[in-house]
Amino acid sequence: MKNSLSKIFLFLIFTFLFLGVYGQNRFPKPEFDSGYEQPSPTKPEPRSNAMEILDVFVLLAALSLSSWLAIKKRSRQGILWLSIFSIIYFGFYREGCVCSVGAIQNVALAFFDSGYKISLTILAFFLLPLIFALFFGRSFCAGVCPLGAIQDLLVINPISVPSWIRKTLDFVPYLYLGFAVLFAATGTDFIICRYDPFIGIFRMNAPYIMIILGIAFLLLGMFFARPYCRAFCPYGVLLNWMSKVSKWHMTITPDECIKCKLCEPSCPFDAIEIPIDEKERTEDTVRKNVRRFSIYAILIPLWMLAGGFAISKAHVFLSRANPDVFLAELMITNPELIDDTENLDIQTFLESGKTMEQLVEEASVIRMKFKKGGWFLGAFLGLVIGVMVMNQFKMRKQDIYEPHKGNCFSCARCMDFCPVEKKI
Amino acid sequence: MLISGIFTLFIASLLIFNFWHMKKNDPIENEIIATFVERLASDPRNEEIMVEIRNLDLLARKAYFTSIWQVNVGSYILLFAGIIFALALKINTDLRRKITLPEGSDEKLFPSRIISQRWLLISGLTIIGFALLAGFLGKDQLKNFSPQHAAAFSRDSIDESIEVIQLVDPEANPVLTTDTPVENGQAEDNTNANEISIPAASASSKTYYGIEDFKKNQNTFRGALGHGISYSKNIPVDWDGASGKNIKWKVATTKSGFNSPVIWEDKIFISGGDKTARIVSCFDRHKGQLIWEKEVKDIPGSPAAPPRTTDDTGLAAPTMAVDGYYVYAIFGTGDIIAFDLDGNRIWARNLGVPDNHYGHSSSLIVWENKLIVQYDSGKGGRMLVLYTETGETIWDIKRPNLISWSSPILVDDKGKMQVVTSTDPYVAGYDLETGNELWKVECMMGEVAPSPGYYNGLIYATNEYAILAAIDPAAGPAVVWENDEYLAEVSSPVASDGILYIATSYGVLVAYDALTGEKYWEHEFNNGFYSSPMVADGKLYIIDMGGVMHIISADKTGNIIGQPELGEDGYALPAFADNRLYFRTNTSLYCIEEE
Amino acid sequence: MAEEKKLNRRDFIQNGARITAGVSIVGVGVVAATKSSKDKYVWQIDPAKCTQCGRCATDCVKNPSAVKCVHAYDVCGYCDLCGGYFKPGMNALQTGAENQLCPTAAIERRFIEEPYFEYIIDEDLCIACGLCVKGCGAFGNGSFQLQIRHDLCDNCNECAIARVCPSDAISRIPANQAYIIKGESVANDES
Amino acid sequence: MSKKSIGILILVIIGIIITIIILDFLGNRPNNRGDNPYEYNVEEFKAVDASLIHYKETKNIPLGDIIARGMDIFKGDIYITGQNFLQVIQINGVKKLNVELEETGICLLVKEEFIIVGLQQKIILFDHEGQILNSWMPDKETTYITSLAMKDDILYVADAGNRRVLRYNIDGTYIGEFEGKSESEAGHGFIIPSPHFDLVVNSYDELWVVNPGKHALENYTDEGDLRGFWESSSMKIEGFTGCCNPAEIAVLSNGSFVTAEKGGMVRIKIYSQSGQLESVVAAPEKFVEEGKAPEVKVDENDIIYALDFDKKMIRVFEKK
Repeated sequence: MKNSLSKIFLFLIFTFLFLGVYGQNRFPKPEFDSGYEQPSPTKPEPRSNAMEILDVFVLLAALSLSSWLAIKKRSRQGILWLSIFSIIYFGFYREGCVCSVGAIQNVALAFFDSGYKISLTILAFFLLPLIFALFFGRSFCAGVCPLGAIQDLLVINPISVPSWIRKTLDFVPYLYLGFAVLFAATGTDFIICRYDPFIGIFRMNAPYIMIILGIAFLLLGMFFARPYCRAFCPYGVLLNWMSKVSKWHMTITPDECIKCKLCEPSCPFDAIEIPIDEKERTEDTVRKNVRRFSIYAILIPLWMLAGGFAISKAHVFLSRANPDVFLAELMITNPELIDDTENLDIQTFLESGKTMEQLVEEASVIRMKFKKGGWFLGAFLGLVIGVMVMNQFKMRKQDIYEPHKGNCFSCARCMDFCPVEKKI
Repeated sequence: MLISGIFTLFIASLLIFNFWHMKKNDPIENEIIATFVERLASDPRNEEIMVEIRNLDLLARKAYFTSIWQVNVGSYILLFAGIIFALALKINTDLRRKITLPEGSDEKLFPSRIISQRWLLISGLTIIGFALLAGFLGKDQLKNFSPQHAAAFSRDSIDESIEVIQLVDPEANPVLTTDTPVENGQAEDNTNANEISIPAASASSKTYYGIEDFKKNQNTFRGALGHGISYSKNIPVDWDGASGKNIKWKVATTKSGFNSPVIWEDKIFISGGDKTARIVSCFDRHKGQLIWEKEVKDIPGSPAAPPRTTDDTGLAAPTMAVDGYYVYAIFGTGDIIAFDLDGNRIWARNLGVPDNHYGHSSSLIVWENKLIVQYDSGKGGRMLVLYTETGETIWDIKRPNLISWSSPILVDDKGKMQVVTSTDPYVAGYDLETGNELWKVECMMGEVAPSPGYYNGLIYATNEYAILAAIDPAAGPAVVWENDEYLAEVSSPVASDGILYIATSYGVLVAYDALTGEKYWEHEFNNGFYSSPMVADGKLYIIDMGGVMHIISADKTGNIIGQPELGEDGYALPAFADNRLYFRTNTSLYCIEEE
Repeated sequence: MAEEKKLNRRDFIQNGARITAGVSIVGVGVVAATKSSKDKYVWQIDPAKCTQCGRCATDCVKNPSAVKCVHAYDVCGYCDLCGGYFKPGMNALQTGAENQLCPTAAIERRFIEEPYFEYIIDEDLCIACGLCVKGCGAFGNGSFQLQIRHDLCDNCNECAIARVCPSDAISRIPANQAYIIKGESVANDES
Repeated sequence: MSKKSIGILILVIIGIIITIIILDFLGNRPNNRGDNPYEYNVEEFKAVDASLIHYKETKNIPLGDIIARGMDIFKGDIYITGQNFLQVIQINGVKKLNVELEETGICLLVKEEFIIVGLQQKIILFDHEGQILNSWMPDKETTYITSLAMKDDILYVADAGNRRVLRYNIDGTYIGEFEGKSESEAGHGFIIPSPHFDLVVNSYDELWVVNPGKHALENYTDEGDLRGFWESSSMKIEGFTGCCNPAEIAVLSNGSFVTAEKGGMVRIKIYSQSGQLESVVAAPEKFVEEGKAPEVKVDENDIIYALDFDKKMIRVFEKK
């Protein structure tokens, strides 16, 4: 990654300067008597812009279809076929890139780096699923996202995990999202793309360590359904927010719930909210919970402050993820490495003509960004923890079976289990 | 199902084996070939070895590309097998599954929520704990970096026995220019070419303006001789940008710049610049009309693409100088240019693109026929004096100091002018006529931006991480007193009526006795100071980074007289004139006059 | 009655939240759109900065790498003794394997006329190790150079070799000028 | 499978995932990466036997900001030309003369009566005060002048752009030119893959021209007939390597050649008139890796001056 990514235009200037200096290399060629004609290097074209637009349209169509299948048609079968299509198109054909999940980083970088230009295709991939989630729930996860789809197909023997594990795991995506944005915004790394477990499978080509990662995730997914989506996916966090307030979310039953309990085991993701046992809602618990709720609500700012303080304190440590910072520190702490001719990074730096002062200066700037970013990240994580803890004591009435609007992937499995027919 | 499962496993293990194999079989890593090559080297005519090598090499290459092919085919088969396996598994489990009534979760809602809450708390606290731990363990090694350190990183090991000879331009041999540059004709296209051929060192018949004229006009950075004192009277103390109170006129500037306006009689000058162009503008001081504006271009040696600068320096940071005949401007590109007061270009040249990671910011100062340019850059210290009529070099010295951002001041030493500069690592005085170093004191370090101050024979120099030193050049030179309580980072010291004022980048303004260093008072403000203070009309004027002008009585009491603001960011110094105050912000030039 | 009111209140809150969410998406979209560009960007190596560290061969997600050696014929001196073709200290100026620098024999040496030879890269065999580029740069005119071939490149969101490139030579450039070929770009820039 | 075994399996897999991510992250840090398996290694050829080195570096004159291209030594003064200037520097570093040029000077030749500067496509004569005496341009647009030499009143100009040596009178009249081609096998003409094409006249009034594409030094008559040559092609210290070496030459008073090479191994060596390596002036370790060939000149006392473009200084080598 490094900082170079953003410096397209500067780079053009550099090229120009370079050619100015080495222009002498463009020297009259030999005059050939044998009629030899000089070939010119071939330049295979990159994928055309029109094809990029096609991708956006396919995404739009798949999203619409998925929403329609989940909400109107109520067809698990349809969603299954759509997800197979998505695996083939977005997965194997497009090789998992461009993808909405990774687009978060491009958007973050575009916000923080004035030199970086985000392409409209990536922006569309970032925004469209969110807009659909706002209206129809997470139809993107249902059958459009190739990462979700490949895991969804391999749900073999899902086990139901205790809710405390689930609730705790719910926090991980926030962490992942927070760090992904911090690293992207500081121009350090695109960790979402780097550790995308399935991209190696879609490309059928990757460092073998990454292929093992992908297989590990798939194996895990046989028992703990959709592990990446539920415990890691940073984009899922955004979709979750949008979906929570979605206008027309899918329902388990086409009509009135008769609380037959049949749908309860149908959801491999434990996303069905079951009615609360009214017996548990004694006046005493309600009072207790209200008290706790308010205490934890008051504690939220404290969480934010503590989080911000802690993470910004850790900025020195975190910023070492940045190659420039790492290199600068490495050379300060281990000056003897200069003589290590095998260390390419250091040797290349020494040959680049850049002075150590410049490197340290740049590294300090990046480090400061981490310090500032650390406050935001910590405050964000603190807020998330605070709200999550507080929400444990939310006393919402729940008397029917319905999907949790945030966590439901709209995969439509539960519908098949519902005995109720739609009234005409 | 079982079959497909085993098959998948088999292919997967084959693939992993192949990966491992490929690592080993790298075509050039083949040791057998290497030994053969060695043998060949000792026996270059041996055909047999050659054939052997060629065969082996061919084999190795074949093996390499086959294994790549195997990986590709293997992954397709694996994928296919995986799909079959998944399908088989799916069908298998689906067949076995019967619709059952749920056994009913044994989880109780509220108790389980308490557990969740506990675990969330634990994970939250763990993260905070880890972060704090990392924070306390992580030592910021970047802070350990020092210039001495940097020396270790320069790869040139210099052989002690080699004598290094530095190039010098002797004053005895003024630099000659021949007629050759006229051939390409760019250098002096719209000049008044009549006076150019006067040799630099010879005196001109022109009478130059002196100190009394400079006191009337704020003609350079920080006023006459750069001492930070204005002799104008009746300066406004109250205005308000939002309501327009006491704003006599306001005019938009074409390009931004951090330089301060300079004044000559009825005219006020500013420069500005960005990547696309650099300009010098002249306004009517009374009405605020633009009189002329010239682009700085067509200068031989000027870089096509300006060097990179930071946003808080830019390409037009140095303040111009005006001597009553001409106005001089220098830019971050190394271009230096002179116009007459009507906007005719007199001369221009490029001093070499400065190697400066923020951008060149040392301001110009002028005395009689000499224009002083402090030109320290990443390549080392340099100072030159140009002949004001033609821009030719009178003297040009390389100095053993590091890059700086401070500006030179002039000091009248018993009728002889001295140039005083503050750089890392020393403060030094130079003979304006010859460039000879008269004295120097090593007391500065770091990135020196504050210019020296002067009062009653004492030179004041300061920089953050160094010290505040009062230097008496006549006594040796000697440091008369020093202090390190408050050090300025950018803002320059100013001394007037026996009081020295220092403004820090973290918002402290402090006054000392100029002769003894005894502290009179200090004020702490919310915003820090990059701009320098100036004393005018018995009051100290200084603008902070938030755009608030602090007006403080320039005496031992330090009473705050007013804190007016324009509501716009500005870092430049104000220019003072009788009854008036001129102020430049990022976008506009203001004239302030009390009704 | 009370029940209905409660329901209305819930609806109201839901609507409010939905509008907030919608506005924030649109907001993010609009701000990002101001920083967007219609052009597609692709990764490319700047030959001026490339130091042939060999990581293009080992770190590309493709195997063999999507980076290939490209011959900028404009710069080539058509030498008999080609620093990019022959091993340092080669035995003889012959095409035998013992003399070739390229580990996969991806360079073809073709006689044109005395004393000139043409060198052609077989990209199917090239693994982007950069040996020939280094050799040509050190002992020749530097007409060999590494370039990312866009028919092979997946154009990853984060280029794996850009991340590890020690000289920061890889950056995104507009797709309509997807190659930086020595010699040629001079002509382009000057025109 | 029981719930318990599934649970264990899950934990194992999670362990694998975390290990992989950490391994991958750490494996890519600059202090943790393996060597380049494809390293281009010429170290063994760079090493020079110390007994061969007969010279030591005695003086350095850093040039600072100016970009020099050509140099000559005359009566103890150093004449340099480059980006828009011609300067004369005394050996103690004091500048004697500075003349601005309209373009970059590439090569120069100093004689008793005048200074000749070669721009890319122009030859200018100055007097020792810096006044222009005469100037002229060769006929072709592709001209690229790289070197000048004089014998009696004839000026030889190396035109790398057209692979030819031009002959002029000192007043600028064109006398003739030659490309080194002939019917015989040796006369293959000058092969100049990059703009390095040097020529000298030695103390026996012989004109020697470098044929860099052949790693050869060739001796020509005034009319351009090849009289003799030697070539030495090897990566080892005895020979020249790469596409265009030796890039710069000079002659000692006894007729031996001082040669400078560019590229992967920058080195300065001395060859006898017949092409035998006599000694080494400076080994590759003294220069920047993959640097430009230093311009070499010799003064009356056989002291060797090298204009090192990469380190931007004039380096003086004297016999040990």
